[in-house]
Amino acid sequence: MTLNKDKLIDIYYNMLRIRRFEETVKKKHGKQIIGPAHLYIGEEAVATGVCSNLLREDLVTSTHRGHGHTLAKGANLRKAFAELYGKETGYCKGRGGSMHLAAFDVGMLGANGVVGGGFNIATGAALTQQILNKKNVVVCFFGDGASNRGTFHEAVNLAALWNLPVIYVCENNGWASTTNSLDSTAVVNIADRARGYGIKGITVDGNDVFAVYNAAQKLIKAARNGDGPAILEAKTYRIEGHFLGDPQKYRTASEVEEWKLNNDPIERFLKAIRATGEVSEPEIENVKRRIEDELEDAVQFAERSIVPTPEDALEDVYAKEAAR
Amino acid sequence: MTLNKDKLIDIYYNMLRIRRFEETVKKKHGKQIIGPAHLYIGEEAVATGVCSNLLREDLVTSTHRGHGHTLAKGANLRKAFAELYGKETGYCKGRGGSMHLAAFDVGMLGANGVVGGGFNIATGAALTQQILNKKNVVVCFFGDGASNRGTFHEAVNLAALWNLPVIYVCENNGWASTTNSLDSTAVVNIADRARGYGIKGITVDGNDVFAVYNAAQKLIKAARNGDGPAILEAKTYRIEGHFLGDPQKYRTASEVEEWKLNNDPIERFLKAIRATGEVSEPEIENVKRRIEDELEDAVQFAERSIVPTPEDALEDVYAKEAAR
Amino acid sequence: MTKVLKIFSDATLEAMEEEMQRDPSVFVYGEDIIKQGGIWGQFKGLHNKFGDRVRDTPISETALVGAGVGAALAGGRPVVDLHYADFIGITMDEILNQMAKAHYMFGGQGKVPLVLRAPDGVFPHAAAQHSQSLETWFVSIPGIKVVIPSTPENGKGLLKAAIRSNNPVIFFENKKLFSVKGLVRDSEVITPLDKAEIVHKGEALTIVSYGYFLGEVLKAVEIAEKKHSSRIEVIDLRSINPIDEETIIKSVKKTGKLIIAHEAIKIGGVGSEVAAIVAEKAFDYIKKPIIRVGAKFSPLPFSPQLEESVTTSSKDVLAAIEKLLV
Amino acid sequence: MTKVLKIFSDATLEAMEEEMQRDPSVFVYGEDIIKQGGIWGQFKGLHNKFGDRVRDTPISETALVGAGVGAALAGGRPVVDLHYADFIGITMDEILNQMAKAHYMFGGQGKVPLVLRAPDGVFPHAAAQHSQSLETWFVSIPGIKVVIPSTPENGKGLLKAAIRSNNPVIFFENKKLFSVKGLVRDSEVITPLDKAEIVHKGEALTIVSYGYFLGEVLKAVEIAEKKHSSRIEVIDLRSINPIDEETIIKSVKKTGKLIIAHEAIKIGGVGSEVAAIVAEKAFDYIKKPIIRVGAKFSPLPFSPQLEESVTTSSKDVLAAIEKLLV
Ligand SMILES: Cc1ncc(C[n+]2csc(CCOP(=O)(O)OP(=O)(O)O)c2C)c(N)n1
Ligand SMILES: Cc1ncc(C[n+]2csc(CCOP(=O)(O)OP(=O)(O)O)c2C)c(N)n1
Ligand SMILES: [Mg+2]
Ligand SMILES: [Mg+2]
Repeated sequence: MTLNKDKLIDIYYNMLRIRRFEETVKKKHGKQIIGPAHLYIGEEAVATGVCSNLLREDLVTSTHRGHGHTLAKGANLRKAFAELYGKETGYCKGRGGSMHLAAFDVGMLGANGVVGGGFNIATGAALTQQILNKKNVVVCFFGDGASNRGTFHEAVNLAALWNLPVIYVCENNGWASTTNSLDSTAVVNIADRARGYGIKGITVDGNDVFAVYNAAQKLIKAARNGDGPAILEAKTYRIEGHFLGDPQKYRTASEVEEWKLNNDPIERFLKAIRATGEVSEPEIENVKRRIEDELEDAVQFAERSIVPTPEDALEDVYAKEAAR
Repeated sequence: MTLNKDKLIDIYYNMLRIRRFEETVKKKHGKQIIGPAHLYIGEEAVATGVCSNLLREDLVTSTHRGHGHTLAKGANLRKAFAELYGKETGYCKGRGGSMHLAAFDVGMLGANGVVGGGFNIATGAALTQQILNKKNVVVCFFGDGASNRGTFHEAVNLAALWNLPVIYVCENNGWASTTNSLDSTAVVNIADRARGYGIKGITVDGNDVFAVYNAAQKLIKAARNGDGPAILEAKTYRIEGHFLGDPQKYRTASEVEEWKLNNDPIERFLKAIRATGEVSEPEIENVKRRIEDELEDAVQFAERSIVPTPEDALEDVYAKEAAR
Repeated sequence: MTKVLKIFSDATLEAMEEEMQRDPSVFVYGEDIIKQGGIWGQFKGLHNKFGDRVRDTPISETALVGAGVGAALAGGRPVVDLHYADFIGITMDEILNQMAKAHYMFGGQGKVPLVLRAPDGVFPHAAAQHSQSLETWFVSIPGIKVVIPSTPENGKGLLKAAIRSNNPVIFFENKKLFSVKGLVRDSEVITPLDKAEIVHKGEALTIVSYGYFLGEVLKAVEIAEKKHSSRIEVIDLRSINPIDEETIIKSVKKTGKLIIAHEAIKIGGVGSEVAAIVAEKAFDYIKKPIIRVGAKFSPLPFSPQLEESVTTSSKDVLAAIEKLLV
Repeated sequence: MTKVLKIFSDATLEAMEEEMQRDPSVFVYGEDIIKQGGIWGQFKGLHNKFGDRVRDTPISETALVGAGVGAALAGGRPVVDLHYADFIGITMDEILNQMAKAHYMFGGQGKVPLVLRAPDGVFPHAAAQHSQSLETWFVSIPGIKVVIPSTPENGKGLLKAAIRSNNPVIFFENKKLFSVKGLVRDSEVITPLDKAEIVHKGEALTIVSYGYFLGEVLKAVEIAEKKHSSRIEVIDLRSINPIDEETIIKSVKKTGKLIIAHEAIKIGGVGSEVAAIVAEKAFDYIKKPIIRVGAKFSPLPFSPQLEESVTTSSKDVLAAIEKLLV
């Protein structure tokens, strides 16, 4: 690991910010926050490790489990919270909610309620970069379950064929809702599917943020240099239920405990940086405090924001036509 | 090649029967036969090599280029011709025509106007074999172009996961309509995609009927024994245009000539069996005569058959409901 | 005839069990149906009873429907669970070009006895991609039958009839219906696939509806009948492909007034087809404009305040009744 | 204003060229559009002029439409050719859940200026999977615009307007239309995306139609007008999402009689929506049953004799006129 201190602090900040965001969502859920919510707890190293390599102009597409991607890409916490609260001040003016969170101001092109819905969108976004001669890279996050959608195949083939600057990042968290990855996917390492498209496929420990960071760095750099797409698979684990309220009959409590206790990506990161002493304890504490302040501010912002006006419900069904 | 004489004659009969059928279609097209017709000339070794390993109860799904598969599976020439003529005596009572030719009496579950439409149908047919404890195998023919449909991915993954008795046979004829295989498919050997599903993938010379036969035999046997699906890719070439009437602006005449003169699957077969003397010239001549007789009879049958009654057009929109 | 109170989810589970018991060629697969017995418990315990004939699948909707067609053509009787009907678009080509046409294109050589269970309708606060009623697309597709149960009893009866049918049947079951209670006959229940039912007799006005929304209609009718002391006829379509024209026309010839009400978006909805049928075939009997009630023309927003303003309910039905009963 | 005689295919090619010239963010891709310039020559020479902005694609329809959405969200203006609209079902989820909703779900953050060119209608003797008119599915989808040209001129004008629109537009162009000739204005042609056009003025009766089938309607009208010496008003919808209610209602208020005619299947067709609008909003002006003309409820058979019996034509329009003009 050859990251400088600022980068390390940044990574810690991003991982913990996601974790604390999700914990807050969990606390508020069923009360101020309603509707389906899929939490990212335990998977923070993936979004963080990948997005730490992206520029603001770079783009990402997300999944139904989109909070982590949104924050890692640098989204504003106020607007993110307000959206989950269904408020007019939210990123989507309360039209989207958790499953359709998007933050175009930082290049996050949207969570998606359709599993596998992001493959083609990311591919198209990369196509626009190519057509318009831009240097931006697109990252497409997807789950192990999503890897079995036909959209995966069509998108990756097209991107490979046209050499598009897009990295498909598989968050293989072992489960797709109640279904184990091995019961739905006829291959152990999803990144191995890259061979069917003549592109690179790399599988890494997704709870080791350094491993994710390094692999992503290599692939993103290559894509930016015109070397085309790749698949990066990060093996991780979903600590919470599939959605808030999931009875989780499909797995044992001990399976979850094992990951929680011995493989928490944030704890692993802390252990690693503490071992080298690169970041001091006060600096760590400082990050925590910053996040708590940011959170409290955001929650308050969301709570005192106004709800959308029912009469405006049909606004934005169509975009305004400019005289062009 | 360890095939006995009967089998060799059988193979010759099947390849030539397809060839002569197609030549007849070409002759009649625009006159007695109308509508889109995609000919199989030059690819006879694929359907023949594969179907020679199938039992009557085994099933196949086909493509828009379905005459060859239909005949190789043993379809009745009269009913096949009558269908292309749009007659009531045709396999589909004139409802289907070339693109929807089907011969359920010999397990041919239908040509398909939707490219890639057969993947899932074949997979489902194989599922029924497994659920009902039958020993039949299903073969799914598909083109290089079709290999880029999402249906390919979903079907093969499902078949691999459930260990279904289905062989996906790719007829890689280098072209999908006007588009070269290498301009649409991000991998050179489509069978290599098998790795993404943990199953076997074999690429063979599709104009060498022995190579096709042997590879198919192995895979079909394995599938019948419960060893699951596989992909067999046969590299071949489409001698005729994509459809009858194709201006063929996308390829050179010399490319076609080269294949026609030096790589005709029927000529190659004849050369091989003549070299060993296994089949005598009179036996070869006998096959030719049988086919000409069969053809003439079938054409006459088609020509004197009646056209469907317009009043019956809505028949078969729904199947009759039996009291069950 | 005894009747027992059951929730819709359990009634359809009985249908599955009875038909799987009766016919070994019936089997079912879908996403996440084993471990939690389906999102609404509609497959609870089925895997224990029937083992491999009940399967979890990958997230591969085109494969689920397409393989269903192949399985049916090869002699099976698959029941395919779509998880959410919101994603039925993924499978539209399989439905339109394979499932609906195979029997016809092949001149009757094969048949496609496939049932597609498709939970639809608003899932509160789940926003635009999980709250849709798309049944109108299927009115215009020849070769399929499309039913929409409204009660536990006809849910069971329609599902059993669908499984026994020799034709492909789409079974749209509203997400909010699974927990609805109703009396279900204890003996065999088979509900015909192509018949509407008059669920409430009347003379003043005809309301055509179907599915979960029928409950909203009946609520409005109760209030209106009291207020106007007149009787309103309510027809439960049950099938939208085919639509039972005879029952509708007979009713409007009697009442002379028509409302069609559904949870789906009003524009281009099933109500349009019903209105058009009546405007064509019973025009001379109609005394007032035909009113359609349905959701506004918008994707469903997340925020509850917006959600309520876009969706429709008994209030809108009542307003329509008021217009016609003045 | 000079006008030049052109075939539809060439007129739309001009639209492509002009818009690609005008705006470097416009690009186009589809199956087999480079080498033969598209099935009907509608992309002839475009690759030579614009190079990499004109691309052949794999046979991957979901990717084509889905990538179009992503390309548009990222600032591009893609025109996606669907090859045959018969396969639009493959892309229905991309259309419904991404293309139509992205702008709304994200609270207006992104827009989707995507044009989907979708050649539809009967392709003679190509049978059930290559001869469909599926436009009715798109009437009920909020967030998209859907236009259907009927002449070379409005083909060009609607395509240009579609490319300039900030909303996703589906452009259904009938396969038989590509070779149809018509006069096209020599100067800039822009046709509004949401306006119907009265193409023939009259008082005796209103006929609403659109697309290639408008030609069949005009044929019937010519015969009927001579015979009955009365004038028939013909409205070309041009857009089916939204439907220009105002123009229709104004016309039927004048004529009191309405026929809706299209090549698509009658049941559940666009005609149903138009009939329902009129039965709701102009009921008191209508003097006779509203008649819909469309294809029979069947997949298209291959055999020419059957094909003719299932499809509809000017003869059916004429029969409907006869019913209303007696
Ligand atoms: C096309 C589609 N099918 C099914 C669903 C229902 N569903 C939502 S999330 C999910 C599991 C997704 O698993 P995975 O891709 O591994 O992502 P994870 O939840 O593990 O992050 C399913 C089946 C859906 N939303 N979309
Ligand atoms: C889903 C779909 N997309 C496009 C088409 C149009 N089309 C018909 S055949 C064909 C090429 C198919 O190529 P391939 O699969 O290689 O088969 P081949 O014609 O070479 O036998 C295309 C694009 C179609 N019929 N279906
Ligand atoms: Mg997962
Ligand atoms: Mg090919």
